[in-house]
Amino acid sequence: MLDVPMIQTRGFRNSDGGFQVRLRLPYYRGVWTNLLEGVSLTVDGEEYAADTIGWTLAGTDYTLAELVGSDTARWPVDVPATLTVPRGEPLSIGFHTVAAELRLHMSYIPEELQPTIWSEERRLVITR
Amino acid sequence: MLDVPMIQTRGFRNSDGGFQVRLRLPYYRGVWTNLLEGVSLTVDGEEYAADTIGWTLAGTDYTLAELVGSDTARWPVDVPATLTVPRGEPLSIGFHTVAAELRLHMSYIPEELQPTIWSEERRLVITR
Amino acid sequence: MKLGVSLYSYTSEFGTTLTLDDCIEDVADLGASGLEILGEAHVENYPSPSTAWIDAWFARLSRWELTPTCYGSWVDTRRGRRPITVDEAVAQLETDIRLASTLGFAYVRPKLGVVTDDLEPDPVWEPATERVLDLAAEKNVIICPEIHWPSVIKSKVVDDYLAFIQRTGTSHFALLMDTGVFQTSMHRRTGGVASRMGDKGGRPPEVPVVPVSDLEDVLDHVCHVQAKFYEIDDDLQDHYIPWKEFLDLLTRRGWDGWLSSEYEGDYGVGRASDQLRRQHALIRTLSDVR
Amino acid sequence: MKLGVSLYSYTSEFGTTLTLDDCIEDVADLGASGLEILGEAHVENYPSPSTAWIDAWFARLSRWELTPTCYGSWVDTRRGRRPITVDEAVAQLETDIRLASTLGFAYVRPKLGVVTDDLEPDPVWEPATERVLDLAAEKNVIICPEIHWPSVIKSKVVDDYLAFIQRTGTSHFALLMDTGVFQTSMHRRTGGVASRMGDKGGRPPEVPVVPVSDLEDVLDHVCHVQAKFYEIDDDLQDHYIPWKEFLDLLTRRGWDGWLSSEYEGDYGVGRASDQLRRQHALIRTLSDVR
Ligand SMILES: [Mn+2]
Ligand SMILES: [Mn+2]
Repeated sequence: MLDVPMIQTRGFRNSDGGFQVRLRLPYYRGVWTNLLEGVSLTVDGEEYAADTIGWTLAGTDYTLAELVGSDTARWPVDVPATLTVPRGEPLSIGFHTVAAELRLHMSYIPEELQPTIWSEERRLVITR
Repeated sequence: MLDVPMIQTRGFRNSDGGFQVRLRLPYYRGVWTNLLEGVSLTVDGEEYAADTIGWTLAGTDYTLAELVGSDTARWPVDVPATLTVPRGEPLSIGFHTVAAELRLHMSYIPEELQPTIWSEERRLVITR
Repeated sequence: MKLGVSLYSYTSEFGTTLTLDDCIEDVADLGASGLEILGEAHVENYPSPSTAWIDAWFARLSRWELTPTCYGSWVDTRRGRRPITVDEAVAQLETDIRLASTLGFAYVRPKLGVVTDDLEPDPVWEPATERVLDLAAEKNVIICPEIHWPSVIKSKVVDDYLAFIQRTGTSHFALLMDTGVFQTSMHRRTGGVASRMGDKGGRPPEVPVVPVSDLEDVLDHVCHVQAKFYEIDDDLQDHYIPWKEFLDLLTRRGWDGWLSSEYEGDYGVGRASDQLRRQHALIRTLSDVR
Repeated sequence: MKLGVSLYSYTSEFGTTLTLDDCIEDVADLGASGLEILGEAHVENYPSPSTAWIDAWFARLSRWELTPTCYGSWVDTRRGRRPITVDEAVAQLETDIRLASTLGFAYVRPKLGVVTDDLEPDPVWEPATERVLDLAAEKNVIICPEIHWPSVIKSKVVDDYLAFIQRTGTSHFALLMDTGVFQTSMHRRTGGVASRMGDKGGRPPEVPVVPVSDLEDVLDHVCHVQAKFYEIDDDLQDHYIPWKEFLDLLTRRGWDGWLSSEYEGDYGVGRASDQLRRQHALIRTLSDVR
């Protein structure tokens, strides 16, 4: 089962050359990934732009451009996305404030109300 | 998945000759049922004694005496018990206040602190 | 009338506190006999579920004695930020009609992209729908766009749909009525992940209250009702949707389709299950449903 | 020292918001390498799991690179409201030793029933344990009763256990140290289903603070540590368990077993996962663990 928040407790960790954070899709259905506009992150006040963040969906790695360019890739509502963020130094052991903004285009909502933006901030722990 | 409360939302309903309510075991492990002292219920102020209530565990029906007399029956922590309560009239459509007290004997706690008693009250709906 | 539940009701609990099995068990447990799903949410590996998943689907229907009612689909008209073509819309509709039919559904609700601020559907809807009518007939499903707030009944959109039925003579296209259209006041959903619609300062439209009587003229073309609701209070009252008036009209007219509950109230663990039971208790005290 | 987690930590979330898979994934995700379970809680169809379940167990260990550490068992000495016999205690111990060994565990912690207000274990413990020592040797597990609050280290119970080791010369019996013994103040757990211990007005004992230094004399016989904790605050401080003193002692003595986290703080969805991460971050900043 996933966490109720968009930003998942599981998956926040240092990785080779950066860190990772996992999101669930807070929408009511899965989506074709060419409806995505991306996710931007802020960790401890440091911003990471949407187009610098790598995606992993169900074991497959993508860039944001690849997801937006694909006619077949999907982000299911019950499958979390792992975001991989390049960073010079690993995050320190202890608390970090993690904020995420997810932007998704909704065809059935008029253009002037685009995109739908979900935003959330959590305080998560790096253990090592 | 089960509800977090002991008294489950699913399973509260009228049945032949009475009604049913479902409980999860709020303990940290499953138990041999001969550690049970029983469950008493109060619905809208009307009390139902532990020895009048039928049990169903994983599809098998028991009386409380059968559960206490068994050397092999178990109540797993992730399997809810369905309690069947005889009642002359079906419960009316709408809200009902359901209270349960579960009593369980703990061998590793001194006799004078027996049994451990979990108690909970919820307001649940009968739909038909 | 028959009572069902749409799994849309469990949004934010599906996958977090409830599995698909749990949701379906909950629908049966609360006494409903009809089951509605969203293809893109609830079908594992959409649009290509495994045969094992399909077998499990039918095993659940049989175990819980549930009838598949409506399958919600989408025609996303601005994928990749460009307008959809008729061929692409046809392909999406065909995918969902085939999948819905495989899973035993009688109704397919395509949610169409819009092209104007007042929610006019993308004009591809008409040629694309016309091209899949034969498939709908072959698969024995009815395609039913949804009349959903902030759309209203007396509108060009609905007139166009009725003209389409008239012109084609089809019996495989009808209307889905979402009871949110009749809301007498606006509910502001709380809980869940905070969201907003754009950063351009746009606001959802102001919509007049739609009288239930507006339903009279179109009811013969309504094949399915999504019984949208927001909150039933602790006295079993709904202050948003006029259920008595609505149910009395359906009863008087002898309408005999499914009322499929769509809970869209505040988020919170366990809220959907509780609110759905409240709504079904309320509906059963107000009308004679099966 | 190596860091692990006991699935006890997820009590009230296991089966409600987390599956067994989720709990085990969480343990790996937070960076632990050891996995402790409670046989009667986490083994499906205990005491007779299917071979499919056992296969899935080893698949999880392999996928998440986790080592099974300790298997918690119980010898319920007043089942059916009568005292247990030695034969019955032996049968229960054998059941759990065999199952623990099948699942790859190195340690079996039997929780024994008590016969006095000051928690003296039922005297069956000694003859029953003696009778299963050969099985423990054959199955390569160490039986380790738990020193758990309100028991203390300098006590007849611990003296009796050490005398047993001395007398039998066994290498398959040792002590499990629960760090709750060293609590410097009492935590009152909140949330969850309300419970009370009996209606006879009995109260749990008042227990003096146990200095960490009491561990010195028995540490050579401690095979496993349950790193019990109640709350790590928003500054990553624990106001209940003196971790620095405890970890410094283990480090100085070169103790090289598992610290297996047992979260026993307030109930609440998501609390265990968060608190376990806080504790592991704290322990890793205070000591050199693998
Ligand atoms: Mn609807
Ligand atoms: Mn312990």
